[in-house]
Amino acid sequence: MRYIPNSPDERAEMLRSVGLEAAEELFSSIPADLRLRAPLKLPEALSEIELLAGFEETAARNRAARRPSFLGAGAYSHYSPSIVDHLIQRSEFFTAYTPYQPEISQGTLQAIFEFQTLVCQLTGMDVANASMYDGSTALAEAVLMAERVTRRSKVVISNSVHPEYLEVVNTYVQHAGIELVRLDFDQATGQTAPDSLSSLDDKTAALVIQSPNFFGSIEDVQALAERAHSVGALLVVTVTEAISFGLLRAPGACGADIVVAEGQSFGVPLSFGGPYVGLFATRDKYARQLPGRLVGQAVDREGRRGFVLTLATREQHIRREKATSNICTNEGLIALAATIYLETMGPRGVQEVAMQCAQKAAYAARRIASLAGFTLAFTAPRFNEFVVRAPVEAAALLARLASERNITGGLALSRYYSDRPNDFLVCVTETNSRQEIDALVEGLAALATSLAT
Amino acid sequence: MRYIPNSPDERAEMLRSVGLEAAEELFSSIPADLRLRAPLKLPEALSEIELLAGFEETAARNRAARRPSFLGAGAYSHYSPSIVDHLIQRSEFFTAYTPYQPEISQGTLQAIFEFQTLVCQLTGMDVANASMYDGSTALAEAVLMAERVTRRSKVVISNSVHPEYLEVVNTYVQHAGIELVRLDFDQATGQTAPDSLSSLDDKTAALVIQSPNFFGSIEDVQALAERAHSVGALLVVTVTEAISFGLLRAPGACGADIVVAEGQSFGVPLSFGGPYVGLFATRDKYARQLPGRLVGQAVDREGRRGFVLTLATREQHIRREKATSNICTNEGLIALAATIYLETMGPRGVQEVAMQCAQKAAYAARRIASLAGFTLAFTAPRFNEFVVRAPVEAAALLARLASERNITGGLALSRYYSDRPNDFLVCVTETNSRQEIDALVEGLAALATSLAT
Amino acid sequence: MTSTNVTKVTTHPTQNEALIFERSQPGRVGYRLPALDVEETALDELLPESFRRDDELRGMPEVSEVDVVRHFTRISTWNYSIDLGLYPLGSCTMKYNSRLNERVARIAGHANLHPLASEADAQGALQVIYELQEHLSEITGLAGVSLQPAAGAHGEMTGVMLIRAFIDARDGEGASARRRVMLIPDSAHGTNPASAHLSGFNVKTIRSTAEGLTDLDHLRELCAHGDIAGLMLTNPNTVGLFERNISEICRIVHEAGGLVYMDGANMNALVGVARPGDMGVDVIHLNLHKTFSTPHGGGGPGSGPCCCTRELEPFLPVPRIVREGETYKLDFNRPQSIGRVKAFFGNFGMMLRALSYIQTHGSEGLREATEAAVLNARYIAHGLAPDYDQPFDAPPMHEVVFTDKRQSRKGVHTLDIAKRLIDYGFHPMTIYFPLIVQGAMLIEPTESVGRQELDQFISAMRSIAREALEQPELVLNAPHSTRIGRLDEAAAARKPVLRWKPREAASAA
Amino acid sequence: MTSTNVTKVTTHPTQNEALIFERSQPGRVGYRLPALDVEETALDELLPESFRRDDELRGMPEVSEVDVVRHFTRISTWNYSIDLGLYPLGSCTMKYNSRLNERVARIAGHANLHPLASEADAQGALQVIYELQEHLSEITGLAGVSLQPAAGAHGEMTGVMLIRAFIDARDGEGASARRRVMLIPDSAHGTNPASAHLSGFNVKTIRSTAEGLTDLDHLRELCAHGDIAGLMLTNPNTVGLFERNISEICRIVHEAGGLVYMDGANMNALVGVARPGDMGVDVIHLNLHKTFSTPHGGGGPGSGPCCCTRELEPFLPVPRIVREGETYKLDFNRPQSIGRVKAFFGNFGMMLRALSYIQTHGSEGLREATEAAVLNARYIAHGLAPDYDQPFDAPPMHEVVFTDKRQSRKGVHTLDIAKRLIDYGFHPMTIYFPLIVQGAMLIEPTESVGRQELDQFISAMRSIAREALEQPELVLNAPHSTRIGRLDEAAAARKPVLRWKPREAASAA
Ligand SMILES: Cc1ncc(COP(=O)(O)O)c(C=O)c1O
Ligand SMILES: Cc1ncc(COP(=O)(O)O)c(C=O)c1O
Repeated sequence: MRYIPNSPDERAEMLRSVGLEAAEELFSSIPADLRLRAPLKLPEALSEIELLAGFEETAARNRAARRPSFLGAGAYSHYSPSIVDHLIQRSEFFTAYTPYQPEISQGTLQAIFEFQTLVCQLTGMDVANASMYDGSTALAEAVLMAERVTRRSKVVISNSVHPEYLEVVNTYVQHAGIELVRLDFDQATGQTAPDSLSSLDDKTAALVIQSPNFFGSIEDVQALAERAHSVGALLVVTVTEAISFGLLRAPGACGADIVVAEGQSFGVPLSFGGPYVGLFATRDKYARQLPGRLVGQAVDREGRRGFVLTLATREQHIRREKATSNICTNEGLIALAATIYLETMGPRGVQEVAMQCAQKAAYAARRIASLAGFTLAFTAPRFNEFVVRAPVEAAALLARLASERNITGGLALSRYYSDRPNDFLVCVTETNSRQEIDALVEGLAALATSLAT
Repeated sequence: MRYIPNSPDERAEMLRSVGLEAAEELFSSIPADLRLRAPLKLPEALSEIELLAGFEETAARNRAARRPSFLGAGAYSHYSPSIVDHLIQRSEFFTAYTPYQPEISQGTLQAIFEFQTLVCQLTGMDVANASMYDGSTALAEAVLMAERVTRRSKVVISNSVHPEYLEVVNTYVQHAGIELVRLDFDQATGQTAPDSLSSLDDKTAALVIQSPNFFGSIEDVQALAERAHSVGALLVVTVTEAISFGLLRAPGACGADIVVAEGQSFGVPLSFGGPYVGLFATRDKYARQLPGRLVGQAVDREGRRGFVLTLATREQHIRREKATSNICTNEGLIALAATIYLETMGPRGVQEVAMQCAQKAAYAARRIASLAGFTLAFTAPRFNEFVVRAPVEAAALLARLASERNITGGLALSRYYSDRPNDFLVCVTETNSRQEIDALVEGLAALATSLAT
Repeated sequence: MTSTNVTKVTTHPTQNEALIFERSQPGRVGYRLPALDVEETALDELLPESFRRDDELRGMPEVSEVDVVRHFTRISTWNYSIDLGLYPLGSCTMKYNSRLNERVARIAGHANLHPLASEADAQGALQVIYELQEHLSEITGLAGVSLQPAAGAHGEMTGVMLIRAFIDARDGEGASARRRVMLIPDSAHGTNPASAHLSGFNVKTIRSTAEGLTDLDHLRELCAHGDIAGLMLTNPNTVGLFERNISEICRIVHEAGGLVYMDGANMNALVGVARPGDMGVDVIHLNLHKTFSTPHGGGGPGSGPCCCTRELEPFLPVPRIVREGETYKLDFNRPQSIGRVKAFFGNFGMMLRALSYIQTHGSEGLREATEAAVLNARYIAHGLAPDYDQPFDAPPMHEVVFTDKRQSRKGVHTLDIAKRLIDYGFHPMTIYFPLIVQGAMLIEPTESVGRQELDQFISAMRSIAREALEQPELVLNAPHSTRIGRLDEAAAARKPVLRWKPREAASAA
Repeated sequence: MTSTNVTKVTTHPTQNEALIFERSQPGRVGYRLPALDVEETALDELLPESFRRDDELRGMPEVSEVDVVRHFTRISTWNYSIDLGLYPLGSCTMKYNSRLNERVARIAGHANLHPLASEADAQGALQVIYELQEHLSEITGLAGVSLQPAAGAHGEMTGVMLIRAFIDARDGEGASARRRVMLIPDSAHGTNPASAHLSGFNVKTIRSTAEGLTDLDHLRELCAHGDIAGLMLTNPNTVGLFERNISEICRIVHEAGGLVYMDGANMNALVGVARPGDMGVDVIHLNLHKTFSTPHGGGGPGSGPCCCTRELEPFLPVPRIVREGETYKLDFNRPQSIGRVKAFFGNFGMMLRALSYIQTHGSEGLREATEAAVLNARYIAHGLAPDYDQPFDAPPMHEVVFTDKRQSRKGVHTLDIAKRLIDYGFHPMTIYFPLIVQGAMLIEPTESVGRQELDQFISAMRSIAREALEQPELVLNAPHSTRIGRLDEAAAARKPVLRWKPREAASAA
């Protein structure tokens, strides 16, 4: 086996040197009846040539990967500068582990410290951690943290949050003695319905919203923050399209107390849903309630600056069941990719990408809305996603668009909302050329009529 | 411009600090009338997105790159383990230059020392240099070296050497006062014709052959060496398919005095003909006549082993017009790739690849020879290439094979030999699956008949 | 000499690369985008001003592409990594991360696939997930597999929730409310109790015996109260020993109405040799980033598949990836499921790598790797025995633990030995874990290291043992060969500085 | 401390990685191939024994994939590289090698294309070559371009052969036999005379003036004999000065019946600012691996395009890549061509990168890069003036040369300064070239470095100047911060060891 340095002969000699004859004896502490008698029923070893051919073959059957696409809804296709993937492939980064030994892990530690700083700058918060698994688990941890901070057990969450995020929050809190109250969204604007906020009360730990929300509508974060604070609850804001930080007012500047986000937009490949990276930021005063790892600045005896893992007493390996979270391995390498992306793009690049997304989305929305029978489902301001109401069933329309026009036109909301058969969510980014948008518009027009008749 | 660190403002400040106002003044030593008045007529700068789309588009029009192929003739498609390309992309290797400063270039120097050793082991010679541009220029330099070593000016070269190599040798020697005498090859065996050797005499500096030769026929190197030595001439052997070293007797073991080879077979991409790497090896006694760079072992004051560029007095930067060659930059990174390939494959791997090439070629030759109207043009033992004589015009046959069966069936010899309209050269390597070979055979049979009728 | 060192350390660019924010220069750019190709919408029409950002992301670094490349290339050289040599972090299985796997994960058809693509358009990816599920099921001997969890701890949470859901379904919410105790050995990894807590269990600790194994009597005693939901056991356990009474343990817990969770972090000792499912284990998590070689990436991403018995399968997270004839489907219709633990399908990129690892080894290769891993650990145990005390005198599996008992008499502790090891060119072992061993040094070489290097490691450790006796100062002040020395972690935690701030701001704060 | 250093240096695996041959262990494997899928032919039938190898490649290393990865990762850390910082090798233009270019060169449709594919099947590659030819023609102001030469020296040989062929055609072989003198300045790079010699010319050396420019009087004198074939001039020349009399120089040579060859190694000072073609130059070579950023790769591969006037075009190597309407063709029908200088079409992989570089910069960006490169050199010249002597007091273009005059009074020479610079974290400049400057230090920063780093470099050089006065020993024994110290090159050349040999063999030898 080419990944195992020692040859069979070397291993035989080593066995002898530790006083054994056969490899089987290495496992003598395992009761004989528990040891496998037959080899595992797995395929034979493959050469690189055969293996790559196999994965190329499966890849070829992922047809969506080769099409112009307007899918968003929590995973976004943005351009990633070539240096990002090249630099994360430096084996000093990708074959290292959690920086437990700071003297020989300063590369990773300094990069995480830069990551934490960038997350603070983007979200407008004071402190951020070294990453969570993804946006959805980050949101669930935010809910748990709100409960720890406020010692209140009711959490009010908007139905305009990504449905899969809602499911994950449900799973996480089901045994934590937290009562989840769902808020309706306004059918006209697509924003969290102001009147539904009446369910906020002095037992409420947090109001949880997403902005831009799942329907692409931007919430009035400032107003919602005031409502939450008025009852002593925290405002938790989640963001799935992190590029929006380049254009939208930072949640921190709107009064958010905890901000979580999916960082995939920062140069991370779609990769069928993962690995992505969860961003988690809050106010200084809550720093010691943060889940996950934190890197802090330190000095050595000669006063040289370095970085270390810090505030570890929050964590499971010390606090065990009383830890702020069970998370251990996080998304280090993806956080590094996001860091390299953000530093390469810089403030101007992030703003320009955000602006192009918004501009192209506005163009697409305008053109689609002008089609006979098509309307935009919601009126609130949007960033780069919006819901289209088609004159026909959306799922069928999109299927035809894919097969006949080779365009993935968006996400049929029926996947999550049985009561919205004709609605679909369209996402436009800087990677969608005008030709692609025009082809989408044209395809929708043509196929809608053919489907209607 | 994102590759230029200093911002326009920084550059303006720097200009002032050196006492200038405008960038234009940097060029005041260039007479005004020689300075461009208008900008260069070149396209505007492209973003990565646009640029990659453009190169993907040109790549798509290289149809041959996506087809099963039986092209060889000096460039071979062999499998390269994934670690080869990953390791040469370590920027410590690919963004360094010639190791002029040994203290901070030991990585490159040690790798070259290993490369020189491997070349000696493969060729069976005593000493090898740090690389030449490619096989063809290495051969030309070998001819010039033979003249230096023997102080004789006539060089006898076989017509079974790769035609493009012959052309390059011609170009190199045309002003060196060397008389090139061409040897015929035997029409039956495809080997250098024994009787033609009569042109060897005591004015002959070298007999130059290729084995396996251009037609895939293996030369009787031992016999040719004896003939050459019998008149005091050197035997220069060139090899275009370096994988053959894994199966064929080493030229060194057959009496060769200079061995040159194209190293592309060692894990280097086809890349439309370059960059490749020339291997150059000879006997100890001729070491000081070698062209190009040499790395040697050395020690520092504490007796620690290190490596340095050595015997530099042969080279142009010291000897100027009396140098053994004008070469300066060679093919360092490609030599590194070949080194990594050879060390990964090891003696067993190189032998197994060679054996698979020979076996698959034998299978293909046998099957094609069995087709009605098809014969093998030559009878000599072969490695992985052979000439097929078709019942119809080869160029037309191969064109149809490509368009109708999507197979590149080989090289029509008419490209180089107008008198061989029906012959084509077929090459088979470990990357050609049995299905591909069978498809080739089947395609030849079918199309030949359809072309004949 | 000193002056050299001084110049070296104080101005050497590679050794002193600053934070990118300190490198930033107004006006530098590192990117270029294509020009906007649609009619522009007026800004206010696009978005009301009150919704727009007005700080222009001030503070974010302005640098060129070259600055970024040099920045990360330089700081990367301050890291130790598997590719540089032995990285014997116990419990972390720092094995070779193959380049082939990286290449596989970057094949465009997989890397560019959107998670919400229709089933029909994502058959290749679904097949990859399905095949990996099947392979892991065969390897663990457990029928149900979910690849949704993003890391080991996430897999633990998922697995423990399965137990909870199963018991609630079996006993009925009310009745099962009495079963809220999760038994966890004192040697367990911190994530175990933390995960149990997340799932609403009360943790009770089981003692280990002097042999380093689970104390059966204590287990029986704890199981007597009828409130046992289950047991979380690591096997081989965290001191590198196989729980040879595992069958008995499972029997006891099962008879007490509980289920057995096995932490599979140490599966590198068992793959191809023994299967948790055959031992009576009900549920387990694997760490693809350990046993199955997906890169640790400086702390993730990971992947922590959860494997369980057929009885527990109905409770696994949705969606399940299933096969119907030749097509692969997402099955959302699992009424008893604990629900989603993550958006989408888990860390697919890691699944590609793990499947590639399994295909590269094949059945035989996997067992060969296990044998080589255990043999390497045994070889180290044997080599260090003369100089270091082993808390338990049983032959270790894939990792071996030592204590600093002998060295600490001279005032040299585990931390010092670890730091000194750095000067010898090795990454230290895991230290002070498990907690039940005084000054624990947990050493896991994995199969990815050859004998020469094992011998170098052994002689380094032995020479440190000598130094501890003859020149303890040398060890106490180690490392001596790194850019920076030991950092004052206490001070760092007392007044945490967790982000860079512009000078003014910083001083203001 | 010492003992630390000792342990560090004597056993640290990364610092002491042996030759792969010394790591080899019988039976280790690093590869796997698919099983042979055709009927086997008996060995003797396949090949007579006398033709077969019988040594089984003994001596080649047997190692695992992991061994190879660690081997090259470790030794790579012993290199300095552009990505680590300023690499101011004069005349080598060590600029940033973009990752985008590397990506472009690896696009499958280009990387997997066989050079003998039919024209119809290789249109994309032929277009790439054609477009690059067109761009280089615009940049140099010369009509004919061949991308066949593999490096600068190869381009020189090609260019000089063009001159030879042109003269032979113009004057007739016999007559032109008198024209065999190639004039080359004493400051020229060694490849110039070597290339001229290869083409059968006799080299005569032209003096440089005290100003560092070509001596016009000497040129006129040498041109008086009627035997001049041409002049090979580097411009800006190798001391970094623009030959401001270039027009006059060309006139003189032309009137004497010769042609002017310009060595384009220093084009990074001219791109977008001035064009050799406009100066009267007849032929030039470019170094794509310098001016156009293709990686130096530890010493190649390079690419040395040859550009010439319309008069010389018929003599360029075959095949030419030409365009006919929308299709690209190989033109072999050039009866006057000097012939091929290389198999196939040159280093295509480098052409892809160079084209990518040009497209990324665009017309404006190319000029911007030239300005930045010249400005950086000027900035260094200015910063070092107080401490180092400049042989010529003219403002430099893209590179600047200093002498060690002042320092050598204290016995500190250029070599020592260069070695000491290593301790400060920089790669040394080019030293002892050009030969006409005593203890030359030729510094070329390129555009790829920012001001902070230039300032660091300047202060490093200035502090070395101080050290040379105050503690010369420190400089004379430098470097102090590297794995190994200065190596005994004289001894290495006296008894050269050019390859590894197995111990027996070695001692036997
Ligand atoms: C024994 C054990 N269990 C669980 C874990 C947690 O795994 P992860 O870090 O992937 O969450 C680890 C890894 O640190 C471990 O060593
Ligand atoms: C002035 C000059 N001319 C010619 C050359 C030769 O170029 P190459 O090394 O690409 O053959 C060089 C490069 O070293 C050079 O500096």
